[in-house]
Amino acid sequence: MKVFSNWQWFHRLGSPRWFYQTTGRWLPWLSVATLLVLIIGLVWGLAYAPADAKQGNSFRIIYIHVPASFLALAGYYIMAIAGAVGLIWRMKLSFMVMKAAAPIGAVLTFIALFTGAVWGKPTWGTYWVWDARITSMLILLFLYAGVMSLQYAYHSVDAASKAGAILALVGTVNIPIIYKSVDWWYTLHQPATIKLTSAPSMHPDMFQPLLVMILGFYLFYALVLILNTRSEILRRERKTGWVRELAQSKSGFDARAGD
Amino acid sequence: MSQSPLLSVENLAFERDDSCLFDAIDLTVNGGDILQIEGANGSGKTTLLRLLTGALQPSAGSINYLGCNIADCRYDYFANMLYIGHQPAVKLNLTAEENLRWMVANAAQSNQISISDALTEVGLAGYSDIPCYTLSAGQHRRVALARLLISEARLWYLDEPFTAIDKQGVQLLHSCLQQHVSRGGLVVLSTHQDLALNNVRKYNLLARTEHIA
Amino acid sequence: MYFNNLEQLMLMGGHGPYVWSAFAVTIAALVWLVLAPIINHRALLKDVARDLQREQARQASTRSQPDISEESI
Amino acid sequence: MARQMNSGFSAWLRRDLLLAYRRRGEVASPVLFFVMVSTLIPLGLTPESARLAEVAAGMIWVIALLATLLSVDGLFASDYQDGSLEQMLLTPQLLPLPVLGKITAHWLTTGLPLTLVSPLLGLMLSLPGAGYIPLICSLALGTACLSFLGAVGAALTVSLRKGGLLLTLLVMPLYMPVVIFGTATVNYAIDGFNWLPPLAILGALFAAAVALCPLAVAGALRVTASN
Repeated sequence: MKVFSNWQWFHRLGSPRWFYQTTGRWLPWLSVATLLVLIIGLVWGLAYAPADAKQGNSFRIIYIHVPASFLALAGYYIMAIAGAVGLIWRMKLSFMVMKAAAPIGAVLTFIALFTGAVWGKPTWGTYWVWDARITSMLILLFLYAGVMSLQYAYHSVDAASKAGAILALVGTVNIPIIYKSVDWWYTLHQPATIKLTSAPSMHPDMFQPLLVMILGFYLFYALVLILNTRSEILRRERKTGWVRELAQSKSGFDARAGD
Repeated sequence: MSQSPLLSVENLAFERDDSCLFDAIDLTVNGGDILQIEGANGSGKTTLLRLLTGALQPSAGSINYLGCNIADCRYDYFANMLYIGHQPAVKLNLTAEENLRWMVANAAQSNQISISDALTEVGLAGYSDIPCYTLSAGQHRRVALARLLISEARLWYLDEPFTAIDKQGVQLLHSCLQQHVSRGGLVVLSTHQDLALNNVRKYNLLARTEHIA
Repeated sequence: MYFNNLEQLMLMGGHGPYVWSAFAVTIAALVWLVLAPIINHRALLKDVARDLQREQARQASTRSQPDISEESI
Repeated sequence: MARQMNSGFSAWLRRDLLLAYRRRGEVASPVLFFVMVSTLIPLGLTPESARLAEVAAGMIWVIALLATLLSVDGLFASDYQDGSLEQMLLTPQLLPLPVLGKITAHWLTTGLPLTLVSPLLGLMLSLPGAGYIPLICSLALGTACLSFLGAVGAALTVSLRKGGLLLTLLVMPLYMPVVIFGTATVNYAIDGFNWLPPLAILGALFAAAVALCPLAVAGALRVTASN
């Protein structure tokens, strides 16, 4: 029986192997840069930035809450775009990127929710407050959960990727509607108190660490997306020749020892 | 006959989750041909048929109807095609007549003979106005076969059409195929039984070879 | 530094527990997000390497009989 | 050509309505669910009509949503089992047309009865008088939106064994804007405001759903063919 592991036509544009090797070279630089930027941002925000007049030091949570919220939302769009590219050009690599992006976005959304809740305690006295942003973040978490659980429910991996991509696209169309309607609903019931995460005209000393943290989170997202995609590539391509050679060289076991 | 064949398959390949079911399949089927697809279970007979109907998209290669890729001439191809799968697509709560009326409207084909004549032809004369849940599986099959008599589609794709029908039904199906082919139609079917028809082209999916029965 | 000494940094005027717990959980989540794929990556490579060893062992033991490839479609 | 174009839509609409007519009893189940769950509210909260009036609009809307969600699960399930879904994929017409027919049939057999029964529930939950007309208008439009959005979830989970729970997870976030504006329409009327703006937004959501959901459903059904 002919083993079909290495015919070339299977790898069309953006072959997973090419992605695996090129990103392999980026990883060391990217991880150093991410670590550096995150540490600078954290130290700057925690220790050196002035405290907020009204909220005191608890406002420092903004340095992780806002970047996490940005990345959670941006992550959903990145996932949906990867799914769309996979659907249109039927490219396996972009389906793998989509599958890798889902859990990252979900964890970032959880971080945004958790830090928002902890931040709510000193400012409003309760952990959970139905603030417009936090409610929209909660719905975003459900959207992520939907895409992830749909992908694990299918037997065939191709059908799972296509279904996940369609749901991600439907979600993308709905996110602006959800955000606007939750805002509208929030202002309907609540006179416009301060929004938790609207960046008031912040003092530059407070605002600069926030920008550094946002940059740090974007670098972090790229790093983790690459890591996740690479391991997804290995899982999907474990039967192909190049993965076997890689496994051999990595494990240092010489194939000919068996003869 | 027009210069390009009624149905031509070029270098067709299909992979499911990185395991390749089959590749490099080339076929040319003209009007008047009956092509029987052979192969062990799991060799992809149903998958090939569903690729031909356009329900599945091939990983490589193309399927052409009268020379144009089926993705481009969607309406003409589908209007001239009839597919009967493993299940007869019969709604149990509807009567046989209602089922057929819906199927014909769905396939948008003008019909040759009326629904009731077709039902009497397939031996369901007295059963046409009672709900299908009272009928047997074989009779459900006959409702699906009645579609063959009604439809004017030139391409027939039949997946194991002989399952669950009795001897008389088998003869009826043979005569249908014979008439259809003599009118210049084309049949691609997958079955394990030997067809009692002459010059049936047999195509073995695994060996990719073809021989005349 | 905004705070005069380390002790004030920890207390943060009473908001310390909230701020530090939020940061601790976030950093833990971020570290897990990085570690999970790395561990997964290594485990996959080891698994593929073990597949290879199993195949070689099987081929070595069945050299006399005809080669039955396990990858029948 | 035009005759063929809408024959896909009308063929499937007529067939599904005929199917629903054959099993008339089943049309009553979402309505029964709607009424029964509504009787839970006073038992759970308070029989006192003043407090019930506050929650009446929101409760009726949420329960109508749940009733639609339960019934949307079976939209494609029976067709998938007996093979007629395969035939739907092979119609010469564009796939969104038969899908549109099926969703319209589903709305006529579930959304419309819920809308017609809702004034009765308004009485039971002591909904203020001003709220009845907006309730009927918002439910009529809203349940249609719910049917279209639910169809997307149903198409994505039709080939899965235990798709029901997953369908809820997929579709609930999409339902939230519809509930917000539906309930706001009724509450605006009760508070004496002009209740047309929220209804207009609900109409806009419905228009978007009619335009986009059949495409998503068609894409999702093609995926089930290859599962």
